[in-house]
This record gives sequence, structure tokens and C-alpha cells, in this order.
Amino acid sequence: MADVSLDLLTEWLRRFQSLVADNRVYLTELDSAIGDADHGANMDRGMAAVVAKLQEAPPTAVDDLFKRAGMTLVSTVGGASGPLYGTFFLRLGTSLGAESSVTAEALGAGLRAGLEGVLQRGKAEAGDKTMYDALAPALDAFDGVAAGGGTAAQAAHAAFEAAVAGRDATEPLVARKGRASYLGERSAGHLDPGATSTALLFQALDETLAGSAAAE
Amino acid sequence: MADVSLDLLTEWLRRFQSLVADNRVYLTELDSAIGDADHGANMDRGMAAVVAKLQEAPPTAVDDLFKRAGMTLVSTVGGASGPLYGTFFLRLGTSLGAESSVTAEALGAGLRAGLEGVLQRGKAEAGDKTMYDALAPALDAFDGVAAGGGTAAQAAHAAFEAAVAGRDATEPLVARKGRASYLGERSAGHLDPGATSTALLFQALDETLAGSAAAE
Amino acid sequence: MKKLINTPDGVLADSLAGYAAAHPEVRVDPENRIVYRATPKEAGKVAVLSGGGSGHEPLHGGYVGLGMLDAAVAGEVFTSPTPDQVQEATKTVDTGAGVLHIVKNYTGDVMNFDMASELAAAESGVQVETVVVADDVAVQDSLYTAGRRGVGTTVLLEKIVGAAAEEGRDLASVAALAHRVNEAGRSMGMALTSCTVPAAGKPTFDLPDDQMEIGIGIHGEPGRHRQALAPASDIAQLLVEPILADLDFTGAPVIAMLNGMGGSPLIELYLMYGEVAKLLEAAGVTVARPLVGNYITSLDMAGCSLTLLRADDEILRLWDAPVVTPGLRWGA
Amino acid sequence: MKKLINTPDGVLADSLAGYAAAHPEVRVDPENRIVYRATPKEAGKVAVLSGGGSGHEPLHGGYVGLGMLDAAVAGEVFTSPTPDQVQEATKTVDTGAGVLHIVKNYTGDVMNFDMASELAAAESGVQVETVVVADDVAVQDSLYTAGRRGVGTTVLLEKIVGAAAEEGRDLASVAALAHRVNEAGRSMGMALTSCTVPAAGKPTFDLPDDQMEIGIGIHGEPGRHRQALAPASDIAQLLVEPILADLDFTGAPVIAMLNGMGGSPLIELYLMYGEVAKLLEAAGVTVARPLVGNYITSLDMAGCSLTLLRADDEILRLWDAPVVTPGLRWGA
Ligand SMILES: Nc1ncnc2c1ncn2[C@@H]1O[C@H](COP(=O)(O)OP(=O)(O)O)[C@@H](O)[C@H]1O
Ligand SMILES: Nc1ncnc2c1ncn2[C@@H]1O[C@H](COP(=O)(O)OP(=O)(O)O)[C@@H](O)[C@H]1O
Ligand SMILES: [Mg+2]
Ligand SMILES: [Mg+2]
Ligand SMILES: [Mg+2]
Ligand SMILES: [Mg+2]
Repeated sequence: MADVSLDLLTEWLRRFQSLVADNRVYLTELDSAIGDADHGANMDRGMAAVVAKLQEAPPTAVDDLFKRAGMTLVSTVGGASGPLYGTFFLRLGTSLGAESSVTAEALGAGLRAGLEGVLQRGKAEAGDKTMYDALAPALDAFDGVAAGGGTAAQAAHAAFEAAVAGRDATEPLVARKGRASYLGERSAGHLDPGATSTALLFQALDETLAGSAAAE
Repeated sequence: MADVSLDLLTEWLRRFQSLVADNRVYLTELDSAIGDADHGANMDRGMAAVVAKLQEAPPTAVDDLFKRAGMTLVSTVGGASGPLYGTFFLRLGTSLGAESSVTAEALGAGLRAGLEGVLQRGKAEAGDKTMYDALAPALDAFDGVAAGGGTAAQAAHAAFEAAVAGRDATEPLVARKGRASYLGERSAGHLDPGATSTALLFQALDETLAGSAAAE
Repeated sequence: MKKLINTPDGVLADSLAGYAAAHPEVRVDPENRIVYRATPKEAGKVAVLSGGGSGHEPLHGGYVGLGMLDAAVAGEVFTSPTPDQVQEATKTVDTGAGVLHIVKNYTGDVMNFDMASELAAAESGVQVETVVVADDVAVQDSLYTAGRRGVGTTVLLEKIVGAAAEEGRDLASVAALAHRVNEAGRSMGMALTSCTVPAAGKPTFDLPDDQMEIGIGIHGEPGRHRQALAPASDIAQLLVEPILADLDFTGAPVIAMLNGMGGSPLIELYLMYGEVAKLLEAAGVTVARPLVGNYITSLDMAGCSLTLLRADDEILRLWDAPVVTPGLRWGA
Repeated sequence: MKKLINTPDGVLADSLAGYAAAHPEVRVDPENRIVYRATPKEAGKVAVLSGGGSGHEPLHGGYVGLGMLDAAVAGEVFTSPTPDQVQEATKTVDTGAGVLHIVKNYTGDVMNFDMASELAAAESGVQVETVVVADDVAVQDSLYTAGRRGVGTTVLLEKIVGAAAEEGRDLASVAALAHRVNEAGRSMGMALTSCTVPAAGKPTFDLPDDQMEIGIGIHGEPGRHRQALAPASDIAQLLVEPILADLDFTGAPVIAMLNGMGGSPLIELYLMYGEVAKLLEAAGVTVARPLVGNYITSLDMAGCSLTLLRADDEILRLWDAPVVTPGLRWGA
């Protein structure tokens, strides 16, 4: 079972950036319904900055890749998504070593460290209608496949499917965190923008790893 | 040939008030196109006040009728139409005596005194696209009929027709006075609101005198 | 029509009532629709009075106070006040030194103020001088027309002349200064949207989503021409160029006002001022005193206007003098 | 989208450039998007800093100056600034006496300011205290939600706390006052129209011509409910009632702010204040200091909000103290 290389992980972030750019208007529309109409602009600004940073100087190791991505998000996004996605990647980077590749298990553990960071910052619980509702099931699915001996690609695919299901499950929820919570009952009937961008994150990972060495 | 009674002249102003009220929205629409969207509101406010004033205390004589109407317009309308219509009626009243009726000739002379007042205040010339362009031909027509021995009703009918023609002739004009002048060439292609309310004034006179004693 | 009002006909009375409640430092005569200083000026000083149609707030009521106006007379929305109102205010503010009328150049305003000063002179012997502000370069000036509209320069003039009156100058000197300021000021405006006159109930003109009006006044009248929506930098050019073409603004300190029409937020007005400032600098114009905000508005119209005033040391000193009004305040 | 802008992404930078050109009394750091006083506060005095998303002008940049803020940190439109920006401003304004952060209660703002104070404490040893303003009665407060939004009370708090810092009080005392003011303030807002976020290019929500939103915040988020357009007197009731139901405002002097959301003209705001003042008087509430105008806006949204602050002699004295900022100015 091949490890996931630094190149592939870099490609993951690039692909996430391009999915975010493609969905900028859609994410902002979702945020218009129950927030302040900026989630697309925020994520796009942040990921464009991440890709630019990586262009300037290629990452030296997997920890460097994610720490720099996280720091760039923290310092360019603002809003709720900046600290949350930023902390997510910072913790992921910190949990990894200065390696040139990671195993599926190590990646899973790193992602979970990221999730812990999100929880620490945002204090969301399951069902609060936030990105947590896509992130948590995605990681559970990832770990399940990885623990059962699946490849990173298989784990990523399962994570993507779980993130999508988690995203879709936010629709009927009444928000209890973030701006959508101000709407009370009126927040029900809309997808959470952050859960939707989180599903894109796992779509990017799935697409990156599918058919790669990590799928073997 | 019967003189025009104070009652009929009072009825003239009442009828003008009701025509203005009916055309309030229309006059404002005309003023929206080349002015500031208030001519209907201005004339309606003023004539309602005139009718209310006459209700409070009936006019004692023809001069009293028009002087009070003029003063009320001056003190309730504002804008361009307040001083212009106000001065018109003030001068008309001043030119008449404390009589209970007027001859067609005296009425014509009084109207002309009113026109002089409008000219003095507004300094408009023929073709400037103002109320003058309806008022002047109306008075010429009135005097022509009256001088030829026609009744006041016949004179009023001729004046109304001339006022309508004068009003319609303002449409292609480029305004040189009033707010419409700010539009330059863009003022062409629209009726002048003040000329339109002036046509209503003569419509009211025509309708009041037709079939009355003054028509004999 | 979406407005925070009770009834279209009650807008002026209701708004004046709120103004009185919000500003104990002024006194409102609700019947005559006149705003006075709560503490009148000392006897022997020239009184400065202005007025006009409503819908331009803070003009004029917002400029009543120390160092600016003694009274503001409010007409209906976009309709000049009547001679009676103006005469009443004129009699009340006169301390014996005479009264300056500041009138924006519109047929209705000029006629109503003229009638008022005739009445004031005849009935109460008050000495009245009048300055008619006519500064809008969007309007061609000629002997045969109504002349230029009075717009943004009015605000600057009320401030400067108010300071001169506060110093105790006599009526002739205050009036002469007013004429000098009027001749040194030029304005140009544009609109992104029409305003809606409450009594009319709908926008005065229709403006497609991709068009703007250039050369508008402050009464919702359409402008000189309509053109495709453009970036702020182009709009700045459309405002600056005709003003600089009309009067030389180099070689003197300039007061520049970037004014909002009522519906444009401050973030956009500052942005516009930035574009204007760049062009003025490139043209060799020195802005000594900038002013950005909603000072002479047109109800809820989105858009802005630029006013430049060619100043000198005296005018700048008067500009900097203390002013304490709801709409303009500094130095005290 | 009709706006006086160049490009949607350039709005903030361009507007800050114009702000800098218009106000030599402040200094703008364009890279970090921070507004500072041109003349920093004397050493040894607590510095007061605020910030948040842009689009609420004059908040916060317009409140930088003597007697109010030392720095304002601007995020993108409706997006909290980043920790780096806040940390940079914090380090710059600290005179050794520590820095008070005034943060409006939004998840993003709270997280970014938290990270900034962690960084500031760790890296530069600056002592930071934070007050999180949470005054919007339209939002239900509970342990399990994000809590109330921070809206109008922010303006009043920045003024009052700024005056206290200017007096030379220490950080603990300034922070305690800030918490006290926050607990004494309540707000409620409504909208006639949605705003349009430049980067989104169209209105955040659709509101039919005969409907209004009640309980909106300042970010274009829809309100708690939608209802038929109503007269100003009814709207006043919809604002006053939930505020008075939430806190007792009788028996103390009250500071009342009737705030415009950016697209409503002053004539309407005064009218609304008149309606509000009547209701407050009937409810036995004594308004000691009224304030009417655009102070904390939501881009070009039409609508208004009401803020009441239960004051006392100390708070009133600090309110009356001199303030010299582009957005609020008196006493000097
Ligand atoms: N406390 C929280 N914990 C986790 N996620 C949150 C929290 N608050 C908000 N979010 C996420 O952030 C998203 C909004 O991000 P964004 O629109 O960029 O920021 P903002 O709300 O500041 O405008 C929400 O859709 C939600 O998924
Ligand atoms: N100088 C003038 N002489 C004669 N009539 C004039 C003059 N200026 C304006 N008018 C008339 O006044 C009308 C506008 O009246 P109104 O809308 O009530 O006043 P305002 O222009 O002050 O809003 C114009 O349509 C025109 O007929
Ligand atoms: Mg958002
Ligand atoms: Mg008109
Ligand atoms: Mg008018
Ligand atoms: Mg945001």
C-alpha cells in the first residue's frame, strides 16, 4: 500500500482551490440565504492565496505544506472560515512530521487533529448546522476504511461520500452556531455553506487520490 | 347678454379644484418627465386650500373671491406654481371691483392683468415651454370673442380650445424657463405640466359657463 | 414605494417633529415649518437665513446653529417654501442688523423669496439682502434660461457666510462675501438611481440597471445625459472635468466636497473621493479642506456630486471657524 | 449591482485610500488596513482598538480620534479582519498601559480577535482585555447558540470607553466600564431592502415591494421574520417593544440612537426618531441624549435600528466629553 506523497497532497490543495473557485458563486448564494453572502469570496480569496504561496516556494515536507496553508488561510480569510479552516490545516500540519509522504493512518490521525482544532475554536456540536456536520462523518468514514486496511484513496472516497451525506443532512437543521443561528427557525431548509465547502475539500482529496499511486 | 355672477365664478374655482384633484397623478407624471414630480401635489394642495377658505367664509364680491384665492395659493403652494398662479388670481381680483358680477369684457381684462402678473414674476416668453404658452393664446381667444360681441361662455369655450392647442404645442419645445430648462434638448417631446394645468383652468371655466346664464 | 413614513402628505411635519425631539439645541416652529437656534444670536449681528424644498437633509435645517444659519425655512418635498413662511422667519431672526437670504437658484425659490423680501421690507422694515446660489456646471448658463441650479456650493456658502455674520460684520459686507463665494464655487452631480418623491409614490425617472444619469440636480430631475454604468474612476472624471473646464482652480487653496445624494453609503463616497483626489492632484489643484458625506441630498437617490470652491486665506479662516450645528460641527 | 466602485474586489482598498485622502487627522496603513490617529495618544494611557468587517461605515474607521478609538482594523466587506491585522494594530497602539479590544459578537470576529490577543500576548507581551458587544434583542440568547449579535451599542461603547481611556484610567477599569456599558445596551433593527455585497453582485435577500424584514443585523442576513410594510409608527413599536421588554429603561437617563442602515435618508430617520420618542415618553423612559443618523450601517440597506443605553451620571459625563473623529465630533 503506497503512502500519499507530498506532491499528491499539494495537488489536493490545488484541486480544492479550483473547486472552490468554480463554486464561489454557489457558496456565496448558500451564504446569502442564511448568512452574509461572503463564504464563496472568503474561501476563494484564502485558497488563491494558499496556491500563490505554494507557487512562490514549493513545500519542503508534508508538515510544511499544511502549516503554511493554515497560516495563509488564517492571515488572508478572516470571518469564521479563516480561523476554522486555518486551524484545521495548522493542526494537520503540526500532527505530521517533516516527511515527504504519509500513510493513510497518519493522514487520518492528522485530519482528526485538525477536527479537534475546529472544535476548540468553534465549539460546535453535531447538528449545530456547521462545517463540523460534514467534517466529523467524513473523518469517521476515512478512519474506518483506513483501519480496515483500505488504501488512502479508498478512505478518501468513503470520506467524500460521508461528507456529502453530512452536508445534505444540514439542510433541515435549525442552526445553533455561526450567523445562521440568528435566523432561528428560518435557517431550516438551507444547506450550510461551510459544510458544503467541506464536502468540496473531500471531493478534492477523492479526485486527487483516485487512480494515483495512493490507490494501489 | 348676462354678466357672469359671483356664484358662477366661485363655481369656476371649485370646478378647477376638482379637475386638478382628478388630474393630480397625471400632472405629477408630466412633472416627473421634465421636472421634479410635484406639480400635481402642488396644485392639488393649493386648490384644496382655496376651496376650504371659500367654505369658511363665502366671498363677498368678485374681487374678494380672486384676491383670497390668490393669497391662499401664494401661502400654501410654494414652488414655481404658487407665486405664478397666486399672482395671476391676485391681479385678476385687483383689476375687478367689489361687484357681484362681471361682464365678459371686464373678465377678459382681468385675466389679462393676471397674465401680466405671471410675466412680471416669471419673465417667460412665448415658446419657453411654460404655462404662458397656454395662458397667452387662451386670453387672445377670449378677448377676440368678447370683443366681437360673443358671450362670456362663448369666449370661455374659445379660450379653452386655444389653451389646449397651446398646451399641445409645448410638447416639441425645448424648455428655456423653469426646471425643465435644466434638461436642455431632453425636455423636448413632453407636455409642459404648468401649461397642462392652465388648460384645466380654462376647461373649468368653459364647463362652468356652458349652459349658464352667462351663455345667453 | 418603501419609506420609513406614515403618510406621503405627513412626511415633512412628522420629520420636523422628530428633528425637534432629537435636537434640543434648535427650536422648531411646526406651524410655519421653520427651524431656529434655541438660543438666538446677539442683537446687532446680521442674521443668516436659508430655506427651500425639503428632501435635501441635512440642508437646510441641519445647518442651523452657532456659526452657520439663524433659521431654515422648509417647503414641502422639492417645493420652495411660501413667502409667508420666509417672511415670518425673516422678522423673527432680525436683530436690527438685517437678514441675508441664501436662495438656491430655482424659479420657484427665487420667486417665493423675492415676494417674501418685498413683504418683509414693506410690512416690517427689515433690511434684506439676497444671494442666489447658482453653481451647477451641468446646466448651461444663458440670459435666456433659468440659469444654473444652486447645489453643493450652498452648503459651503452657508458655513462661510455664517462665520462672517458671527464675527459681527455688517449686512453689506456679509452679502458681498456671499456673492464672492457663490462666484468661486462649481458643482457637478450624477445618479445611479432615481429618488422617489413620497407624494408621487414611485421613482421620478426609470433608469435601467446598466445605466447612470450624468448632470443631475437635487430634485430627481433627469440629468443632461444617460450613459452606461462605469467604474468610479470614470465617474470621477465625468465630475471633475466639466468643473475644471468652467473655472481655474489652480493657484489657490480649494475646498472640495464629495457629497452623497442620500442613498449611497459612506464606503462608496470615500472611494469616490479617492478617485477625485487623484484627478485633482494630477490637474495641479490643491485641496486645502476636504469634506465627504451626505450634506445636500436628494431623498433616497443613489449617486454623488462634487463641489469645488476656490478659496483664499479669508475664506479658509471662516471655514475653520467654530460651527455647532446638527449637520456640521467643529471647533467648539 | 449599482455602486460607486471600480471592481468588487477593490472596494475596501479604494475606499480606505479615499478615507486617507479625506482625513489628514488619521493615518491609514493600507497594507494592513488599519486606521490610526495621526497623532498617537500620550504614553501611559490605555489604547482602545476595534475592528470588524467593512460595510458598516463610519464604524469603525470613522471613530478613530481623540476621545474614541486609537485604531480600527478593517476586514473585507462583512468579514472579520485576520489575527495578523489585529495583532499589528495592537502592538502599534500599545503605549505600555495595555489595549482594550472592542469586538462585536460574531463567531468570526470573536475567533480572529481571540487568536490576535493570544499572539499579541505571546509575541510582544502586550496586555489585552476584550469586551464582546452583544446587544441585539432580535437574537435569542442561550448557552447553546452563538449568542446575541453586537450592533448599535458598539458605537456608544466606543465613545464612552474612549473617553474613559483618555482620562488615563487603567486597563482593568476601562474594561470594567466596557462590560458595564455592554450590559446596559440593547438594540433592534429592521430593513426595507436588502443590501448588496459587492463581491456577491446582487441583493443578499429578495424582499417584495410590500414587505419588510424585522430583526435584521448589520450583515444583510435576513431578519427574524418578514411582514407587510407598515407605517413608521408601527415600525417604531416593533423596535421599541422588544427592547423595553428585555431591560428596564425607566428611572435612569437613557442614551438613544436611531441609526440608519446606509440607504435611508435623514428625513426618514428623523421621522422614525419622532415616532420612537413618542413611544419612549409614553413608556416613562427619559432620553437624556438622542443621536440620529448613519452610525453603524449595512452597506446600502434601507432601514434603521434603535439602540437604547441605560446610562448614569458617569456614563453621561463620559458621553459628553470631547470627541474629535470623522464620524462623531463635539466639545473640541
Ligand atoms: N462555531 C462554529 N464552528 C464550526 N463552524 C462554524 C462555526 N461558525 C460558523 N461556522 C462555519 O462557517 C461558515 C461560514 O463561513 P463564512 O461565511 O466564511 O464566515 P462568516 O460567517 O464570518 O461570514 C458556516 O457556514 C459554518 O459552516
Ligand atoms: N418662469 C416661468 N414662467 C412661467 N411659468 C413657469 C416659469 N417657471 C416654471 N413655470 C411653470 O411652472 C410649472 C412647474 O410648476 P411646479 O412643478 O408646481 O413648480 P416647481 O417647478 O417649483 O416644482 C412648469 O411646468 C411651468 O409651466
Ligand atoms: Mg459568511
Ligand atoms: Mg415641479
Ligand atoms: Mg418643485
Ligand atoms: Mg462574513
